[in-house]
Amino acid sequence: MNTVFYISAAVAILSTAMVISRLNAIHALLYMIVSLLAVAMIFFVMGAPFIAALEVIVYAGAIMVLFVFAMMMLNLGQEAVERERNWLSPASWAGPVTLVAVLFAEFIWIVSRTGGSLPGGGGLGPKQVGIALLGQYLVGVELASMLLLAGLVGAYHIGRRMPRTGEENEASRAGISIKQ
Amino acid sequence: MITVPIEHVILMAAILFSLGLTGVLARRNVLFILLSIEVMLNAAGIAFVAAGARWAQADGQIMFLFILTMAAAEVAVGLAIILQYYRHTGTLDVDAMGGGRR
Amino acid sequence: MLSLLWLIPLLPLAGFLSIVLGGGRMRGSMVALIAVGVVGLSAAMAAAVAIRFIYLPPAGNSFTQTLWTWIPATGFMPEISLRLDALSLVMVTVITFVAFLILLYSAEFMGGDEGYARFFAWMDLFVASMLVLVLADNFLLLYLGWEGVGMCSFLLIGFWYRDSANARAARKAFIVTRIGDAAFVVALFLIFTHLGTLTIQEAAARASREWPVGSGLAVAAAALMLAAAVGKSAQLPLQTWLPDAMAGPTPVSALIHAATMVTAGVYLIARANAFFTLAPFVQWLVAVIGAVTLLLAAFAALVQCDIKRVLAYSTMSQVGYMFLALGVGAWSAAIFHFMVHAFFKSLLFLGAGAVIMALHEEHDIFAMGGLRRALPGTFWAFLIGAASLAALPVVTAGFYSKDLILLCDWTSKSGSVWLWAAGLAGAFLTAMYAFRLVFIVFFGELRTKPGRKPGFRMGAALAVLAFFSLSAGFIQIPPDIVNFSPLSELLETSLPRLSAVSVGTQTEALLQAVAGLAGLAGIFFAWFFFRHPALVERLVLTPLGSAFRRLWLEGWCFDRAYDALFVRPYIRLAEINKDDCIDLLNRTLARACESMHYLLIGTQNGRVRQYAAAVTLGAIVIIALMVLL
Amino acid sequence: MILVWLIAVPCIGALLAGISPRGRELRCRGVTIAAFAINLALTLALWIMHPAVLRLAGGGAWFAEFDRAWIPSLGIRFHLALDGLSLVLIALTNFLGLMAAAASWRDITEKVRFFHVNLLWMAAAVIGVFLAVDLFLFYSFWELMLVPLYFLIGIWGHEQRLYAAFKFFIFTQASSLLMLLSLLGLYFIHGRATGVYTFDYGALMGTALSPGTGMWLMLGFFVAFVIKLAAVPLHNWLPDAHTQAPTAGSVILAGLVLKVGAYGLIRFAVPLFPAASAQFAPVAMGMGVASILYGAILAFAQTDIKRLVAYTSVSHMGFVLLGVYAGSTVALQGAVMVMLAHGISTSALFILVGALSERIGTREMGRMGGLWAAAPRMSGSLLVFALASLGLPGFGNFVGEFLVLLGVFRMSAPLAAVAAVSLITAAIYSLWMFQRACHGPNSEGWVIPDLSGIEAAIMAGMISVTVWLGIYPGAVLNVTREALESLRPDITSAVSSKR
Repeated sequence: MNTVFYISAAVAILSTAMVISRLNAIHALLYMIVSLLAVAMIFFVMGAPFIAALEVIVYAGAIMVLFVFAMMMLNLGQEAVERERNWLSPASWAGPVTLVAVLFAEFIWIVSRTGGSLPGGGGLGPKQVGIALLGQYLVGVELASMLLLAGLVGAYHIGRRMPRTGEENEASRAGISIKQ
Repeated sequence: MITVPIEHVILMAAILFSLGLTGVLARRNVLFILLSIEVMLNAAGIAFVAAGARWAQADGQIMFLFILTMAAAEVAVGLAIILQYYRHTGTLDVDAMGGGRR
Repeated sequence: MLSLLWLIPLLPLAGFLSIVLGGGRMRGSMVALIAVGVVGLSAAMAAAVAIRFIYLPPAGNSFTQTLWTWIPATGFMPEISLRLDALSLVMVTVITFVAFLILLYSAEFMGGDEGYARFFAWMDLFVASMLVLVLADNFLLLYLGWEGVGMCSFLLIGFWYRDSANARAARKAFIVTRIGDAAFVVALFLIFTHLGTLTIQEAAARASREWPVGSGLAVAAAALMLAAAVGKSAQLPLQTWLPDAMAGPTPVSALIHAATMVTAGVYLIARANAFFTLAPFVQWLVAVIGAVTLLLAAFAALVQCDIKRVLAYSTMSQVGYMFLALGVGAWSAAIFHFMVHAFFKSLLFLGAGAVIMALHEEHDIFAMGGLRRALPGTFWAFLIGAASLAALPVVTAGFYSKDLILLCDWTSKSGSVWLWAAGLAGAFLTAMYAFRLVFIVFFGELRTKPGRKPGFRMGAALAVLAFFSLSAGFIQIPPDIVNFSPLSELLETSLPRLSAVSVGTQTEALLQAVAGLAGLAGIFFAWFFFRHPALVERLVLTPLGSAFRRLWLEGWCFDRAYDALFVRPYIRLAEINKDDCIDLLNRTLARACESMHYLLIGTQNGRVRQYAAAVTLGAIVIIALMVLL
Repeated sequence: MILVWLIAVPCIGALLAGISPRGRELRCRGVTIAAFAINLALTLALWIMHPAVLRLAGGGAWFAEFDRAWIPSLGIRFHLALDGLSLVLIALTNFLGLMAAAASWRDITEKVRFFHVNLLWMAAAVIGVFLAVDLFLFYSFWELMLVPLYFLIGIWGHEQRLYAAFKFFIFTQASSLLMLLSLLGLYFIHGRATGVYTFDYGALMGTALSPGTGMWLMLGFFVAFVIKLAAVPLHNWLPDAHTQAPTAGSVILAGLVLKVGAYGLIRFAVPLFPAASAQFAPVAMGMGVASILYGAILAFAQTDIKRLVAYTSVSHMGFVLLGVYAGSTVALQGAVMVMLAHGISTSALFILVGALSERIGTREMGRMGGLWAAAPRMSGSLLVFALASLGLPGFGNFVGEFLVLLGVFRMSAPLAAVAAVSLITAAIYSLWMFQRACHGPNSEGWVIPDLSGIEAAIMAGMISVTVWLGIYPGAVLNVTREALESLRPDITSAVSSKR
């Protein structure tokens, strides 16, 4: 079992590294899905099958599809890849990488001081999670639902085409007429 | 179930988190930044679930649920903004955003 | 009768209130009727009280009337209470009587002035305050009257407020006397803290019991009170306000700056005589201040050209005489001179007022002249006043009072021949400047044609005052002439008797003769110089002469010195610090914050990635702190 | 219960004023005036019957009390209590509120409703401050006071109003945070020592503190109160705020806000930390004297007449500081008298100066002059209050200042003597102000209307009160005696033992 964890971890890390270094957004997205599936595997082996399922359904399924839709609407072509190549010069990522390296070193320092290992055993099934969720965390659930509602309304509101002034206005009117 | 030391799980989460952070800081494309944020959220979720598993409590998983909810909302709104932005400016360069302000 | 004492100050106060509240709608004659009427009533009350007091003296020769507890604080309970004894009786009688005459005079003199009602309101308030001052049973109430008269003096000097010079003079008068008042307040603190009471008699009694003669506390208390008296009575070194105070209407100068308020300092020292007796050094200082002031002021009076300024310096000089008397312990002589001075000096001022009115607000004596025939009534009144001021022997009141003071200087145990000599020199100078004024104004050729002549009300006031300027002296005749001295007998029921070395009747007579001769000599010199103006011209043209003339004309240049020493530095300090240097600290702090703000505003550049980097950096720092600490 | 009403009446008034229909300003003003009048009547009724009816059995100097649990878990109670000191200050609050409302009749024409809401809100908070004996409640009212005042200055003020409002806000906010720290410190120390966590004034009074802690906690309170009191060198917010505020705002500031600081010192800073206060007294008194003289000199230096009046407040409040720390009951009584008298006289000066500058359109004294002829009633009132503020006997200010200095003299004669110099400096600035405005030539040819009916009524009321305080201060001293005697810290003994 432990081996599964290490393998999944390696896959997750590698694919995530690919995510952040790809020039083509669709490639990155695919790597991202790989990464999420690997993480779902890790959840599963850690004894959280419910979460693993959600990871696959919601994250890899729904959210990533959202990305795909967005990318389709953006319709990025080859020139976008070229632009990414220009943007991703070593000079531009050297700084962030150093910064993150320092932070990571600090993480390691902290992690090295924690102890204990996972208990093994049967883990926690959906039942326990559900009981806790609708008992102790009921308010949180309500808040989360409100957040989702807000996100829905927000996304709808922001995403719709707004009439603009000047040329943009012209353009948008043209867009509308094309649709018709 | 697995019995690896908890540090390994946390370390893995830390690596993912760092990678995500690197993506946020190094990429100029908003879309990549959004993806990287997802990576970071995911990493945080791993840490939660691992901690929950360590103490055999459901709370870690519930926190992951909340993170998931938040991520969904965030992505929805974030992508809407990106679309709108792109429609207006024709670029996804984050450095061009708000850079005109003083 | 005595229990109606409270009415005496209340009546003028009521007059003040009714004029203030209704004056705008009242006719002038109504205002005058109220204003003069209440003071007249007050004078009548005072007279009635005086008769009752003299013929049926109350127990202990004093009568105290407590109205209410003024300030019921813990351990400090001053009352509003009035005290009538011989001293306050004399003061009250003289004040109400003179005030009545002056108000009567003003009713005509001020006619047609746009501030007619305002004038009478302030005058009535002044009379009320002055009466409170002299009737007060405790120092705090006395202080109330003391400040009240100062305030009225301020208002009346600045009566013709349109001229900034008048406003300036008013301010100066108030502020300079306020310096003395501050000392007075500290004296009150001292007395209450160490004696536990502010009631004058009680405090005096306790002081005499508890403080040894010459003890530090007694000296401090007496010195502080002296400072107060010096301010109010325009003695050195706080005398500078009085000449400028002549900016007020002439009746004001007569009432406030000659007859009553300026003698408040004399009253205070007489009232608090116990403290001065306990501090012989301070008492000696009183005499010295008096002597120096009377000489300096007399010299200054010799060269003034403004008729009212001459009289102002003369007032200073005469109050100096009173101080001289107080300083040698001749309390009742001082009060006697106060009384006589009130009559003749208000007469002189009112006479001067009549002249000024007749000559259309002309103050310069060299523009006057030859008015003897044009204004005969005024001339005689003025002549009588001047004679009394010059202490013309036997017939004038001034002779008797001044002679008594000189005699006391000679005979008192604390007197000295130097003080006497100063007084004598003063007498000579007084006669000289008094008659210089008479000769220049009323003799010679007519220079300006007089207009309005004094009518009945002004004439009556002048006549009555002239009568008293001659006759008031007869209530205190020296023993070597006729042994008749009811005034000092009355006063000695409340003031200590002079401790004198007895000198023979012959010496007394000799001293009188010398004093009389000094006065006559002064008059002669005045006549001589008047007849020989060329001589004066030549004297003035010598370098020394012109220097002294300038010096005296400016009142020994005290003004200039104070200006340079105190006034201008204060104004300068205020100007420098106008924007409050402490605020500079705050403003610097604010500016520092602002520059920080501009520094930080650079980070607010809208670049999301930099924000993220900053967040990361923050996380690094926080975790580093966690790790390290 | 009457105590609750004292706070509730202005609140209800504020509500009614706030919901009065647009364009019906008269009703709004009427409601405000009625609220203040009712409250004033309540207070005066309490004042008149206090000795006979309102003695709380075993309640010390308290006349009335109201005590309910508020946040029990933290030991916070809604505890109001009234003693003589609070009573006279509440009377002052209502009186000045009435005057301020009347004075703004013509002054305020924009956002009338919101203005009156702020006025009443402010009054309610101030009354709450004077009544609260639960320290948390006190702090709540204290903070509540800040907001309406900020609005009053910032919305209806003069040309530099935002600067002034901001400065005022920062000063007072910073100071109240210090107080909050001290308050919490006291709360926890008391709680730890006794196991009872409470904010109750009576309970906290006896807290045993180590000298160092006591001093720091005391300083927290002291700084908060002294900033409100505007003592040198913490006075800088005052001239700006007073100058820029509208007339009613200046009245409230001078009449109430400064008094709140003084009240805090008397009620809290000194009794809660007697030992530290005694130790600190010389410094505080030095600050008092410095304020008196420094304020006076600065007042004289000003050319803006409103700013001049503002600096006189600094000078007068120095007397209060001096009186509170002089350590004798007489001085404390004097301080209270100064508070009341200054509240009346300075407010009146602000109303007059406001009316004057509104008529001629400038506050520069250099452009005034000769106004007596044009406006005798206004000039006469200005004269009265100028004289009152220079400490002329017969006005309340004199009684207060005299008592303060009398008390101080006992402790330190030189200090009292130096403070007495203010008699001269006060005369200088007061007369300067009066004469610049009313005397001299009317060089700019001002023709202005005299006081209107309402203004004349305001002035008549204020003059009679200040004269009444001057010749019969017993009315105040008797009602506050017991309270002040019980509040007096034992500073004298501490100092005299040192000597």
